[in-house]
Amino acid sequence: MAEITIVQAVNDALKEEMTRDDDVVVLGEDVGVNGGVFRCTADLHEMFGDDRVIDTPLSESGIIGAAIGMSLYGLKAVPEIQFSDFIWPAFDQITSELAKFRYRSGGQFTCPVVIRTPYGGGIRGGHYHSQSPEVYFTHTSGLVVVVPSDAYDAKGLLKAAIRSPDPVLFLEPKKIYRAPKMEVPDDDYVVEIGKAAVRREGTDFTITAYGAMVEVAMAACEKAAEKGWNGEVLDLRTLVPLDEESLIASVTKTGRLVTLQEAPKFCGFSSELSAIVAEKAIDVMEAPIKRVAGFDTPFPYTLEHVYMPHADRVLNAITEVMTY
Amino acid sequence: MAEITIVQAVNDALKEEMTRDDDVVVLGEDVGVNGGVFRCTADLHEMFGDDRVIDTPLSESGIIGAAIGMSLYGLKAVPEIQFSDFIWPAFDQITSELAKFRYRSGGQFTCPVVIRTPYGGGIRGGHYHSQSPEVYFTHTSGLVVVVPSDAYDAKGLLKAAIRSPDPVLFLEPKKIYRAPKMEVPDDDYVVEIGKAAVRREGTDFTITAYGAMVEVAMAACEKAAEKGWNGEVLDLRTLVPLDEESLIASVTKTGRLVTLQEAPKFCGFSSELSAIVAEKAIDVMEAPIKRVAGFDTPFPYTLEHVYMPHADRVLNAITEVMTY
Amino acid sequence: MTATEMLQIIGESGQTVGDHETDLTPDELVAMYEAMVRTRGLDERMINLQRQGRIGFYVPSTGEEAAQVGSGTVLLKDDWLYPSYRMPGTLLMRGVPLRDMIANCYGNEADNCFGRQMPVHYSFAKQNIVSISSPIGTHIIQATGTAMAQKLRGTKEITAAFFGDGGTSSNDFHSGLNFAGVWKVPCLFICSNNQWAISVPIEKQTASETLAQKAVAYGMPGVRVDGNDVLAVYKAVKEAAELARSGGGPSLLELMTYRRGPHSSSDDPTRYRGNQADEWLTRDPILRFRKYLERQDLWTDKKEKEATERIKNECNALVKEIEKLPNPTTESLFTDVYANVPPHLREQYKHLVETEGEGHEPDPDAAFPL
Amino acid sequence: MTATEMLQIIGESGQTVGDHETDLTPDELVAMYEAMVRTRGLDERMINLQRQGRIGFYVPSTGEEAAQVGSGTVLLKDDWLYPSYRMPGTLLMRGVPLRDMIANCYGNEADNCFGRQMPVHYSFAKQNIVSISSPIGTHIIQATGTAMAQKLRGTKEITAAFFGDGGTSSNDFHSGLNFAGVWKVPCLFICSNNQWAISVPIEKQTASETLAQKAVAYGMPGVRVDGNDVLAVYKAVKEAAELARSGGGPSLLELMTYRRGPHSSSDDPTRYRGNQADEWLTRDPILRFRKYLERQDLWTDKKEKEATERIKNECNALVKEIEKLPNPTTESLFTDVYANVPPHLREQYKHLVETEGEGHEPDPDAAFPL
Ligand SMILES: Cc1ncc(C[n+]2csc(CCOP(=O)(O)OP(=O)(O)O)c2C)c(N)n1
Ligand SMILES: Cc1ncc(C[n+]2csc(CCOP(=O)(O)OP(=O)(O)O)c2C)c(N)n1
Ligand SMILES: [Mg+2]
Ligand SMILES: [Mg+2]
Repeated sequence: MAEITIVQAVNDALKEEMTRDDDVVVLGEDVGVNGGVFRCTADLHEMFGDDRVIDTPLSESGIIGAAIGMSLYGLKAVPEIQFSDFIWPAFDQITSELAKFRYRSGGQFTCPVVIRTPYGGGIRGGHYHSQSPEVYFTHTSGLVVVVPSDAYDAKGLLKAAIRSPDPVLFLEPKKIYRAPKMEVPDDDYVVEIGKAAVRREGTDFTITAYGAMVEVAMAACEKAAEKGWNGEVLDLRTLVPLDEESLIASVTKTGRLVTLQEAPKFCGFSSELSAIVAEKAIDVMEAPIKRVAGFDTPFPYTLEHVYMPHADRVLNAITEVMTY
Repeated sequence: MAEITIVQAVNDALKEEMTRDDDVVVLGEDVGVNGGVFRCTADLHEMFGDDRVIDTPLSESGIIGAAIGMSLYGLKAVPEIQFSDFIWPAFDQITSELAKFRYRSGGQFTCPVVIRTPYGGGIRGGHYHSQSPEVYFTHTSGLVVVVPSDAYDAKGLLKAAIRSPDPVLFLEPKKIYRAPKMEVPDDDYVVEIGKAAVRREGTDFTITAYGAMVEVAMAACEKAAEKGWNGEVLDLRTLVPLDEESLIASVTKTGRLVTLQEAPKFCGFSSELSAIVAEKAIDVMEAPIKRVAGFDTPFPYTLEHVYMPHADRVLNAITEVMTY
Repeated sequence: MTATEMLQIIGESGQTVGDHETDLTPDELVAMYEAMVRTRGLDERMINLQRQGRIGFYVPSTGEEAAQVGSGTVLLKDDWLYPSYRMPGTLLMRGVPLRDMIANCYGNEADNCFGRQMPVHYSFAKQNIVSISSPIGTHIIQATGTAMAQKLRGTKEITAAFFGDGGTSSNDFHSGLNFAGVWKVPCLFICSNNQWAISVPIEKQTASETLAQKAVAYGMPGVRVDGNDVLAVYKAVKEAAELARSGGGPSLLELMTYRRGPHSSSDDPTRYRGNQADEWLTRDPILRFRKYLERQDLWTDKKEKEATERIKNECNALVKEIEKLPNPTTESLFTDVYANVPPHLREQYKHLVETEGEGHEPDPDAAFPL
Repeated sequence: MTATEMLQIIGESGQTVGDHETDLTPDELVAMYEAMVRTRGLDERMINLQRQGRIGFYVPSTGEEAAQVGSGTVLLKDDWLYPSYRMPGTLLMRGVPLRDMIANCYGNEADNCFGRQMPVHYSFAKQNIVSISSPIGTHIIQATGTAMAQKLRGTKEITAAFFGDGGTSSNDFHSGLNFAGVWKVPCLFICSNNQWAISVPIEKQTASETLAQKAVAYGMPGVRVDGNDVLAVYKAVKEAAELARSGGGPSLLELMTYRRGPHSSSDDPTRYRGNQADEWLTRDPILRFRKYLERQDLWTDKKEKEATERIKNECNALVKEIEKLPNPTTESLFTDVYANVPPHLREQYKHLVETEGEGHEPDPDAAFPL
């Protein structure tokens, strides 16, 4: 067992999968000699050479398009988008092409590209280095969307993603890239895609979260516990396909739901959770479903700490559903 | 009063606004001499010339980027994206630029571009000429998103959009571009952005819809009436900013909600409606909130009629909420 | 050959221009001609079926047969192709069964893509013909990626991407050629400059004097060819393919031709172009090549008639057979979104079958406008 | 001047190369030099503040002062600029108050953008300096649009877009230059080829021999200039501006320079580049121009010292004043998303104030890595 960060977990997963499978190829801006601006691809260039760790021109559209072409041929391309805020030039490739190849070709052509990209706030990156774009992809049929919240999952889910026959968007919560460290087995392991994890068992209310918001949810539950409210934290881990069963099971037990996300609220991912519960389990609900989310504004720079959801804000929502 | 189609309404709105305001400029693929592949810009080239009705190279990114640059300078650019399925190359310009200029510049720079684009199924266009992309834009703070459902609104809302200080995505339901015709006043009028319309008053259940789905909702209500259920149809018309008040008022009255959209269900626009109701009016609900939507697959060609929501499918959902 | 001059081998009257000698045997020449006739025959039949409302949409390639056949002659079995929607001829030459192409246009049970895409959006994995999509240009960078994979694997294969003049304005023309130049991959970028992108003429598409010279921006050779001259196309593509195959990297080829028909079955070109077409009507690539063959006694009226009848009969027989097949199954709506059908799609399918059986009737009014 | 040769007027030792005579007066020359010194002075102060943790991020432009000042000298008051993030010098020359630039880097109450963007993402409408955004390349096509508007309105104004070598790979470099070529708009596309895009060297960015020759693909002139030679930059930009202003259309200029420092305050270039920087360290554009001026007795050590002190003092005074100002108001989070604050944002603001007052404390660990 080694104590590692999420950055290290991602790096280890890449190293292991590239060693295991010669077809795995990494490409992106600054992923080569530089090892990635967050160091997630450190050492890879030295270990696997120019052919398998490729610095690209500055074009996200090109990165994803080329990755698709490689994967159609049989390679396993794992492109990095430097910040998820810069993924939009590739959105056509992702939405029109990557997500639809298998379907439109009647299963003849598949391109199981794994797009890795850091997302989210908390690093004082302002407008264009802080956004949480998950919902733009979760609405796009054909994509798998994964968001780990700790080093163990980051490694196990990334390895699972690389072995998956489907295209995966792998969102890395950069706020917690380097902290806290976590014990991770030295042996090969994968974490199954499509399964949520109960991070804290509770009976009074449920909080859903993913990525960097999981620790915020945990902290909020600690505070709620002081008031005698025993919360359950559901870390979604995979957004598509969603582990609906675990969601319904948890709210059926608790009867109260607070959803938590960094992304703006309106039409955010959490809205889908509300909709599912309102469609399938409205009867068990003992209070309104409260959403804690980013404001419906662009992401600010100086006032990031006011913008981003934090434990006290979540506690307010918990209080609302508990005292309803 | 003239009897006109939605195509004609759009065309009239453009003619009138271009006549009223010399700064209004139309650009896009085939909008010039050809008058647009759906004829929405017919005659404009003849009336206003090469300078104000501009055929562009085949680049959506270029069309929207150029429109932004024109509008920053003070023109009022009204670009057309030939099919909304082809808007993705411009998604970076729309999401990173158009939506954020006012905010990021502290209000110094504004670019109130109005993007017109046909969307939706029902024309046997398959995969890439049928999609309903509204939710990719409704999650993007800074954009106004409008979807008319008839000729009167198409004209009045487009004129309002062109006069609006905010960037607007104007989604035209191409399934009903040419039918049915509708009487529209000859005088100048606008329809206020941000207000839903009750298309049918009812007391037993509410259906929300927009664009081409409004007539499907109406038809479903007719069928429901035969069973003695009196439905209310709320045509949202503007998705952002949403007329939440009308939504809450309607479900408060009826206690039952069926949402209707063509777009895939998962993380679709209707999920937000469920979430709002679950957050603000869960107590008034007497049944689960049912969503009728496209399946979570790409849009098919041959089986389009199976894919798209139709009145009987909506009636099934109505029956579910009414017999709950 | 250069980016601004135009390679021509056969003149308008079928005479050889300059001192070119072809490396093609008489049999090969005849086979190329027959492929051109087949291409037009298929097109004509499909246009006809579309007019009769028996298929929903079609894209004719009339006048662009030389570009298709000249390119198709060069590419080898293992090479990968990213075609445009306007090149049935090349697909036929690669051994795609005529039946499969017609079936695609019907989009019924016989379609290998389960009627998921519009007509002419073919996918033929067996022939390394990558699924065609509607968005213009996206495949160009994908071709670069595939060529990179071929290079990394150390094969002798090459990849070819085909697109139109309009396609050169797309984002992924830029990324595709730029990446290919840097990576020096075995990829041919073959542009059919038919001078129109729907109603937009080439002068409104780019101020570049030629499309071939855009290659300069990416550090690769650019070649301009008379795209109505099948032997010129053949020669240029062959040389570029040899360069690519031997590690010399990518090339951009501009095949000068003309879109004689409408953009598609939904388009009415009289709205936007006057008589320009007339001058080009006389420039028929098939006629030109026929004159060339006749000068060498390789072709006769009789053969022409036979070849024309043959493709017509083949098409008719296949149409008859395919037309009566049923639609794809409702289940096919939900498969292939992912490798395995995930729970939410299984639920949606189940609900559909339970509540609607095999589903709703088609809307008779639905018709594609473009 | 051509796309493959490189225009140079001042040699490395300050001597005049060739037979060039400048149209600049001695006063103008000195003003240009002072602007270069000011640029470096501001940069040095800001880098320093960033190292001390007093501002969160900075992008140095060390070594690229000639490109900034040479261009800045040409553009007129009414012209529109779409700058990159690496050109404070041009902004200062356009009359942007030093105070406003420093305030932006602090992102507090004094910032005209309410601290909404990271440092160096300036917006100065009064000076027609369009809001800088992080996504690379998006502004290039916007500049084309603005130039089109200028043309349609019949003004004599021009627009200039500035970007780096990496920016030439972006989608909107392609659309921007392509549209500009077709529309023949008065737009200058000025590329600072500093040979690096973070860690990616120019050879991995494009196989094009020069960046200037990419102009060929868009039917516009391309010019390559020694970007460390302020007079060469001035001359090339001036000629291109005159062409544009007189209806001759757009140009692409490649200014050859070098990114001497790190990409940004978050970057460590020792990770990816060896000694290549050393050779370029001797090629300082300020030193070169100073030698030129000294040869003509237009500059002295004393003046140098005064100019350096002056900018230092100005910066220090402003920093002192600005640093103690409070953050922007919480309300500023919600304004300017739309022209008017819509109901849902009003509700979110109200809820925030009611439940959290002025909000939460900042996270002391948050630090920008790039
Ligand atoms: C991204 C995108 N934008 C617009 C369209 C609509 N469209 C279909 S074909 C076409 C013109 C293509 O012209 P060109 O590339 O010259 O090919 P050609 O049809 O002439 O063979 C357009 C604009 C599209 N399919 N994709
Ligand atoms: C679309 C996009 N992708 C990636 C980035 C991250 N990034 C910021 S600057 C930069 C390199 C830019 O290089 P260049 O254009 O040469 O300008 P320079 O920094 O050298 O002045 C990159 C990759 C970005 N800002 N935008
Ligand atoms: Mg064309
Ligand atoms: Mg650079």
